[in-house]
Amino acid sequence: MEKILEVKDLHISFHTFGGEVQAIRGVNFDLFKGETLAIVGESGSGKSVTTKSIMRLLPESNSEIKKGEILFDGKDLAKLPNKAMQKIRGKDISMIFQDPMTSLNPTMKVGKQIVEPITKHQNLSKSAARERAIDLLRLVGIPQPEERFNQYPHQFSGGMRQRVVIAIALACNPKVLIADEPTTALDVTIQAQILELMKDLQKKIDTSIVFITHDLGVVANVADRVAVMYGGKIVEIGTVDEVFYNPQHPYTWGLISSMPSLDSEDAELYAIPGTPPDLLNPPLGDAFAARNEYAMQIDLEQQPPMYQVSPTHYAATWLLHPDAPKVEPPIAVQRRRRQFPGNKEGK
Amino acid sequence: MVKYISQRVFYMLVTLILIATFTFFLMKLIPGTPFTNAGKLSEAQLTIMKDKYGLDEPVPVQYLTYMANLAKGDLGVSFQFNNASVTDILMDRIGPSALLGFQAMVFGTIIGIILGVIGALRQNTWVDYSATFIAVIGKSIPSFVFAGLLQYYIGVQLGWFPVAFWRGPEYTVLPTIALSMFPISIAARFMRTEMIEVLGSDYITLAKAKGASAFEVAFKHGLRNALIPVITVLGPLTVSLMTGSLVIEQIFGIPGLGEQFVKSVNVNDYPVIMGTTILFAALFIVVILVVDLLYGLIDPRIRLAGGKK
Amino acid sequence: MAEKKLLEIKNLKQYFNVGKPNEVKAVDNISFDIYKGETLGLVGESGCGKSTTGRTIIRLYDATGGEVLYDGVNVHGNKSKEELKAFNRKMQMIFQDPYASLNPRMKVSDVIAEGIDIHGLAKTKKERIDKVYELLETVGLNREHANRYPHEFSGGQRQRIGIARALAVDPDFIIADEPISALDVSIQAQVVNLMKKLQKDKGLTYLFIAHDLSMVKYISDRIGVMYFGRLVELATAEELYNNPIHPYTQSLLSAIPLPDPDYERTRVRKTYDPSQHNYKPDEEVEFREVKPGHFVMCSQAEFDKYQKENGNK
Amino acid sequence: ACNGGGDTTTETEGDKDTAEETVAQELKVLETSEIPSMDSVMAQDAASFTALANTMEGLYRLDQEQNAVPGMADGEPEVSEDGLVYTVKLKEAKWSNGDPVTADDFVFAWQRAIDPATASPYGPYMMEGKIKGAKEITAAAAEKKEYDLNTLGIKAIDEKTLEITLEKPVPYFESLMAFGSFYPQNRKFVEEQGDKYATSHDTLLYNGPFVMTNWGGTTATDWTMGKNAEYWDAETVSLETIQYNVLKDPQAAANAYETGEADITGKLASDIVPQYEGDPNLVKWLEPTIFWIKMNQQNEALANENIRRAIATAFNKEDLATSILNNGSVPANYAVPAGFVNHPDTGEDFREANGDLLTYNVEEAKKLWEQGLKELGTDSVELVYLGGDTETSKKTDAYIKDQLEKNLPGLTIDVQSVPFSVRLDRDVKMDYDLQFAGWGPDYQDAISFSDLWITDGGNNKMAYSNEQYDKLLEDAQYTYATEPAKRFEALQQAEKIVLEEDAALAPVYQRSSNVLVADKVEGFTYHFIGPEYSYKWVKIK
Amino acid sequence: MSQHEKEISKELFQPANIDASASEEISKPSLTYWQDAWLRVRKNTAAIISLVVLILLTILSLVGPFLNDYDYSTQTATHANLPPRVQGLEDISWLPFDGTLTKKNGEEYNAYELKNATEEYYWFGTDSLGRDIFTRVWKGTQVSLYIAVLAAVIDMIIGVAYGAISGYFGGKVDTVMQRIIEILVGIPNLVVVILMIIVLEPGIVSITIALTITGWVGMARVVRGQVLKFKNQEFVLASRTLGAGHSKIILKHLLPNLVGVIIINTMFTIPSAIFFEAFLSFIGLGLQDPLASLGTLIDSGFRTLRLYPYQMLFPAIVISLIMVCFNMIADGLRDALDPKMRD
Ligand SMILES: Nc1ncnc2c1ncn2[C@@H]1O[C@H](COP(=O)(O)OP(=O)(O)OP(=O)(O)O)[C@@H](O)[C@H]1O
Ligand SMILES: Nc1ncnc2c1ncn2[C@@H]1O[C@H](COP(=O)(O)OP(=O)(O)OP(=O)(O)O)[C@@H](O)[C@H]1O
Ligand SMILES: [Mg+2]
Ligand SMILES: [Mg+2]
Repeated sequence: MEKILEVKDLHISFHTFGGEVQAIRGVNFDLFKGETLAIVGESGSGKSVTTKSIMRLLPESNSEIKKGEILFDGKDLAKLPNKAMQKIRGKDISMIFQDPMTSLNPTMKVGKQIVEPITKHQNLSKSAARERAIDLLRLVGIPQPEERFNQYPHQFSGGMRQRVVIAIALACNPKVLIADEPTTALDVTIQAQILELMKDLQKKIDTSIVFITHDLGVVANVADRVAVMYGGKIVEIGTVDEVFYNPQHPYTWGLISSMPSLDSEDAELYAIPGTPPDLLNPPLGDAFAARNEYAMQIDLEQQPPMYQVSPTHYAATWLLHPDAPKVEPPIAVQRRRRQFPGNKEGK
Repeated sequence: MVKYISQRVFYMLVTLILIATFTFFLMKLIPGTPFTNAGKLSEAQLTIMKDKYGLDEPVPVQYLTYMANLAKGDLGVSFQFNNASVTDILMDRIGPSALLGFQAMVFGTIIGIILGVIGALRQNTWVDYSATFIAVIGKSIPSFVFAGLLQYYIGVQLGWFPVAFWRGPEYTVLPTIALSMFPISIAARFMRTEMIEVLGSDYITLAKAKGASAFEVAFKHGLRNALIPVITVLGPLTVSLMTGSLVIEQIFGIPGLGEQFVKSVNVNDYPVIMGTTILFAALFIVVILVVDLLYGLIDPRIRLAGGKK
Repeated sequence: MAEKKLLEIKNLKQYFNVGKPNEVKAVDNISFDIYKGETLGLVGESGCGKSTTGRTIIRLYDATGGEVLYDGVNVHGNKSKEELKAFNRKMQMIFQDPYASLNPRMKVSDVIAEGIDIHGLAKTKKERIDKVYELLETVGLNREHANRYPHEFSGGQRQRIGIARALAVDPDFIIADEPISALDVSIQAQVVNLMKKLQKDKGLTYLFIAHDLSMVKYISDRIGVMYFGRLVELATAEELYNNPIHPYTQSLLSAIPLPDPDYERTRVRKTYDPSQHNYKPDEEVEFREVKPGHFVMCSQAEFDKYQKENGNK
Repeated sequence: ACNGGGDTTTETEGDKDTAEETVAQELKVLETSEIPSMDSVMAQDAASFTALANTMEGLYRLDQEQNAVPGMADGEPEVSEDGLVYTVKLKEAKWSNGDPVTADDFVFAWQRAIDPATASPYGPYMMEGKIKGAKEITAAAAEKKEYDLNTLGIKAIDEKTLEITLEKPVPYFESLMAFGSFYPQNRKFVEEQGDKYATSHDTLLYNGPFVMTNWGGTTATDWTMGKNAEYWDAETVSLETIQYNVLKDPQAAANAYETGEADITGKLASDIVPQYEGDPNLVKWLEPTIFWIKMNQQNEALANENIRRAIATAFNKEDLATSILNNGSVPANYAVPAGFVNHPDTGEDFREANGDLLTYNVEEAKKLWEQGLKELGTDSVELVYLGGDTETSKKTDAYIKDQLEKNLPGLTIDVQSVPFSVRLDRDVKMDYDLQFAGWGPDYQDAISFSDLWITDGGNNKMAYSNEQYDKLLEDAQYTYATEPAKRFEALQQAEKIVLEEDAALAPVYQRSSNVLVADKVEGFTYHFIGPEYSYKWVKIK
Repeated sequence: MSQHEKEISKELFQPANIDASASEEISKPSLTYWQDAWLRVRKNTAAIISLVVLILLTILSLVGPFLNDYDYSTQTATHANLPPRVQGLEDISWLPFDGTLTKKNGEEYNAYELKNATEEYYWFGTDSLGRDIFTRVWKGTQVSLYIAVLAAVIDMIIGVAYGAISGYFGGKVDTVMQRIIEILVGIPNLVVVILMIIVLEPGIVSITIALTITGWVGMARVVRGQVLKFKNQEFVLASRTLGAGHSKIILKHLLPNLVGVIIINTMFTIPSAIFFEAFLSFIGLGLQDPLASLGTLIDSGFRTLRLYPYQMLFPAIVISLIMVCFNMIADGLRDALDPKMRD
């Protein structure tokens, strides 16, 4: 499979009143052509920062890419000058944000907002751009696109606005589409429509999607591969089946166990105790150690390396060290493991 | 919409009547007569004159007479201007004041907005600080000082613009600039605050994600949104600018209302005081209404909802 | 389940901007009961009137019509200050947004003690702070947190502070308006567990508003489904999930994604179009009990059909 | 010798012929006020009277030396023995529309001025006590009784002869007749125009040196005058046009002058004058306007003569005039201005004989003060000092307060700066202890100042009363009405009483006027009373 | 990676027995809201410099009048209108402290020699009554600072209360209260002020009253708008469900959250108030001579700007400095008090 985007050892810090916030502390992942990579993780774990850094949309005043490369099309986006970056934004890589209510300019007609990236990046005449925008509106399933073209965002419902945002993102057939919690603000029914739409469009234009969410249900629905982030790092990455049915990292375990399933019984839900690490003073060892009931001495002292579980599955936990004691994961995880094809066959 | 506006107009009328009433009685409490040479006149002559202008009636009767005439659109005649109709005086004088105020407002707003936007884009840099500095100075030093300096340095020393009088567009340049210092500073300060807020919003990030440059984003997407709160502040200010500034008008020899009004109060020219007050108040209320309607123009969300929420 | 009705909501109506062109019938004639000690879940799409229902019940809005009986007494009738205060103690609310629901300018101890102060529940300063400590511990926080400000807390912690604030006046009934939807999955569990524990310990009754259906099912005894200001279906949680009758409920359930890739690959979504009912203008559409304890908003014809289907089962 | 008229064809030629006149006879003048009225009957202020004086003419006109010389009057009038009846012949003069100026035009205007229906604000004031019947008409009207305008002492004997009857002899008759309130008005034209009369340049008729060629009405801030071809003395007039602009800010006026926007500024504020110190274009003259401190004798302390005298002599007027005002004003030690009226026989100035009456003398003042305090049985006095709200007045007030408090131990002065209308009101109510006020005359006679202090006089308002003073004024007005020298001396005597004997008033300074006049302007004429300037004799070099 | 593994000793793989609840602890030191705000302000160099300058100005306004041999009210008529002259600086010709003036024809002359005052050193020159401007400026600064504080207080008390009540109760109350504001704005200030001259003694009390009448209107408007925005926030609703009374909600919940806007708006009121005072003094309602404020000093200095520019220059510099400082501090405070709540 063709790699379209490579993030290598990315470190990003924010300079704040309190000091340096090490928001991203060594993130590595690849994105393949045509796939959907979901990034899940707790709030503040660095999902948005990672993706924004790809778009170079972090606030210039206080953010700094300390280290690492973001390779796209043979270019390192981390070091690209602003002008060149503007040519990539919206054309090769585009983005959808969480809140459709706030991501459209309330005082600009919807049509104009879609036309903007088209005229910006493609040499189209005004009328051609308009045609293209109407096509896009039709494509994302907005009825009577000609009329809607001249309306303002407030005349659209939330779901329709998110479709417009998607239309904007797709305007130039981007190679990479980054969706930062595109459905979190939406109702389940509308969420379902949007997810279907995105999957549909992905097939049509064969783009790669980075999909951020913290809803594991959504991940299960859309993702080919899943990356789990915690404390500014990716702690586990693998195919959707590997992560859901054979998770390795205790944080992933906690995440999966805390979801009630529609058929689960009234037993108390598993809750990950405590609060996320303070990235102003990141812990010495494993960031999750303080909340990890399986923590070992070494977790407090050294950061675990990425262990390979399968050719596509990696996890950063000392539990995978050969010397580590074998631990029983939570019940919910055990139940899932039974479903995992690899486990059924036996290792 | 029609209902909304007509309701507003009704309120406006009530407010106007109240303003007129209060002003009338307060004004009558000021000692003295409207006759500039009253000190020299004999009792008999004062009696004749008061009689002629109805000033010998009890104040409530005078008030009722005035209001009745007002209802007919008759603002009475001026004392200091030898019985010239107040309506004519106001019509004559409002023109230059309004034009000047309007120009100052437009010029000031544009400059102020540019300063504000630049300040917001370059937040906490020396550019921002300089913009703030200019804004603060514009607010801290009264406009007549600028007027005096402009007249001397630009008008007399450099001779770029005429020093005074009211004869054509070039004559409006200096007073406009002097008068615009205040709107500049207000617009700049508010714009900066609003723009910072707007620049942090999602749709701005999305606009950037489309590949637009920072300035493009600020002016194409940010401006209109940031303008809405700025208008609230600038609206009432427009009225006070358009109704004339005493000192600016004096310095530049502009036949405006501001200067006229002060004089009227000093010489107890009751009809002119009342007429001007009513005109000011009406303008003020109308501008507030216009501002509300302007919101709709700038903010489509309000347009359809039909006025203020 | 205790069968004592704690709360009866009868034909509750809440309209906004009455008489203006932009009139909204946010809650339109809904009736249901809440039994003592149970959790009633309320779900529905955004803007369907869930929050308004909750807020009208607790009298944040004056109802346009209908009544809310608490222990048989109408909450919305004319009340003296004292009576109102008494209600305020019995009924409390937990809010959706953990950021907006705590005053950023108040210390946590003051946030929590607000109810104690208003109702004079502590006689001395010491008693007051002891109560605060106790409440903090009840919701799983530390004493040291009392002197801090909300912005120092994470979302989950804030939501727990919100719960402690509600508990401070010893209420019997709590309306939780989407208490978890702004939280992280891992933290949602903390809050839900806490709420369940408190219910067990203190015999609380909940009205639990949410749109995350899996959590609602987990916590609720019964669930009501709202659609455009109206309650369209009400049944026990199990019954509703296993046997949704109203087409809107069916579509809602079919849209929930589960954290199970295998299931997701096969899930089929149903869509709902209100016109599919084909109601005739004179048809009376009302809330009818299709099965014992299972109510559906339907016309007589639909009612007959539903009954048949369920009878057959 | 400009004859005006002529066809258009010859006009260009004519211009060439008069090539001697290379400079355009155009003048740009700044005014500090709009013209509140161009109706001579309704006018009551300097701006109006100035505009009127340049476009109209009464029986007399003020000339370049401040003398009243015949205008519409043809030669000197015939005066009756008792000095009460004047018979005046009129010149062959024309209105600007070609109508002749007739005696009836005077009768019409004067009757209009006194007519209660007109409610002229100044006409009755100027006529009462001077023109026969004026007081009676007003009094009757005030009591809502019948009155007859024909009882006013003016009659047209024939088209060109006017008979004026006075109430008492008026030695300053000529000067009075030069005043705007006594100008003629064309009966036919005014009646035709009705309410429209004098509302713009084309609802006016003129009989003076200039006509308004553009005036938009009372609120206009610029206007132009052109030469009046019908004026009887048109050959004296050089200026073709005068362009007026109103500029109220003094510094702005100076600026406009410097950029050539104006050839003549209005009167400069005292702050501006020092800028032009030594500038040959700064024209400076002493006005007959005096500023003084009125002392209200209703106040117990001020009823004491020693106290009053102490106050009147305890501040340094010299320093005030030279260092603080610094605009050419001079310290005043008198109650009738210098350079205003002369002795009818000797021709010497009123001041020559009377000299300085209340001069600055701290030592003496301190002594008087102590004595006064002793008489009052107190060691401190607090006085309310009513002042104006103009910058100059405030400066003066601050200075006087400082001086008085410093020099007169135990004196506290509470300065209250109030707007003019408030001060006037408090003056009438005598609600003050000390009041800084000024006075300018309406006609050129010392009595214009002297009759202020008659017991219960309309302008007294400080409870000053001295029988002897009243007697002297009575004499001056009636007994010596036809004996100018005695009358003059009586007034001088009266001044001595009010200042030297009674120290009823504390004179401060006599104001100077300052105007910038461009080099090229020749024959600039200012006046002491009525109009401020005349342009009849102005010529551009 | 494999090499790395071998170096780790086995003991390290013992369970660490984490106390999960310990991680609830907040590592940051416990800061009160204001401490936190202060920390933020402190990082804002401009605000800190301004604060220092403002404190210096305040101190100067108190001690300034005693720094030289003159006092603010002594008139020396013969020393009227002397230009600035400072010991030691008088020989530095490019500084405006050499005691010389320039005539209109460009000729320079030493005013001190001309007026026989070579012994005197008026640092900022003298005014037209021969009073020392240096001491007058600092006296005036006292008054203007007082006016600034007064205006701020009036704004905060009346304006805030009015706006808060109007916005909070809304509906008819709001309609009536807004109409009252319109009427207040509509009645000409000048008429009211002249009436006050008749009724009141001039002085600080009158200034206070005059400012009280309309000085707060702008603030009331802004506060009302903000209250409308805040009153439906969830934390306010929460307080209502607890049974909190209106006054408690306004005082404890709404107002503390408006601090930022209130501060910024106050900065707009202050200069207007300072010049309103000058206007009042000018027409006779405000300060009586020899007292002065920066506003009146500028006012009268302006009249002789061409001839004696220094008479306006010094008070103008001081007032600008004060305003710039106030604004910088306000900006700093606002930023510090309104942390973007979510970061
Ligand atoms: N502009 C900024 N200034 C300072 N710190 C920032 C900034 N943006 C993000 N951070 C910090 O970076 C860290 C990662 O934030 P990020 O927004 O990537 O989280 P996230 O995983 O997207 O969370 P969420 O699920 O809430 O969106 C957080 O600790 C956050 O406080
Ligand atoms: N104060 C109000 N004034 C006018 N309309 C209102 C008001 N409050 C709510 N509404 C309207 O009432 C309807 C129901 O709103 P409500 O907040 O109850 O919905 P909800 O089900 O809680 O939605 P969400 O899931 O988004 O919280 C919406 O259309 C909303 O716009
Ligand atoms: Mg994020
Ligand atoms: Mg809601």
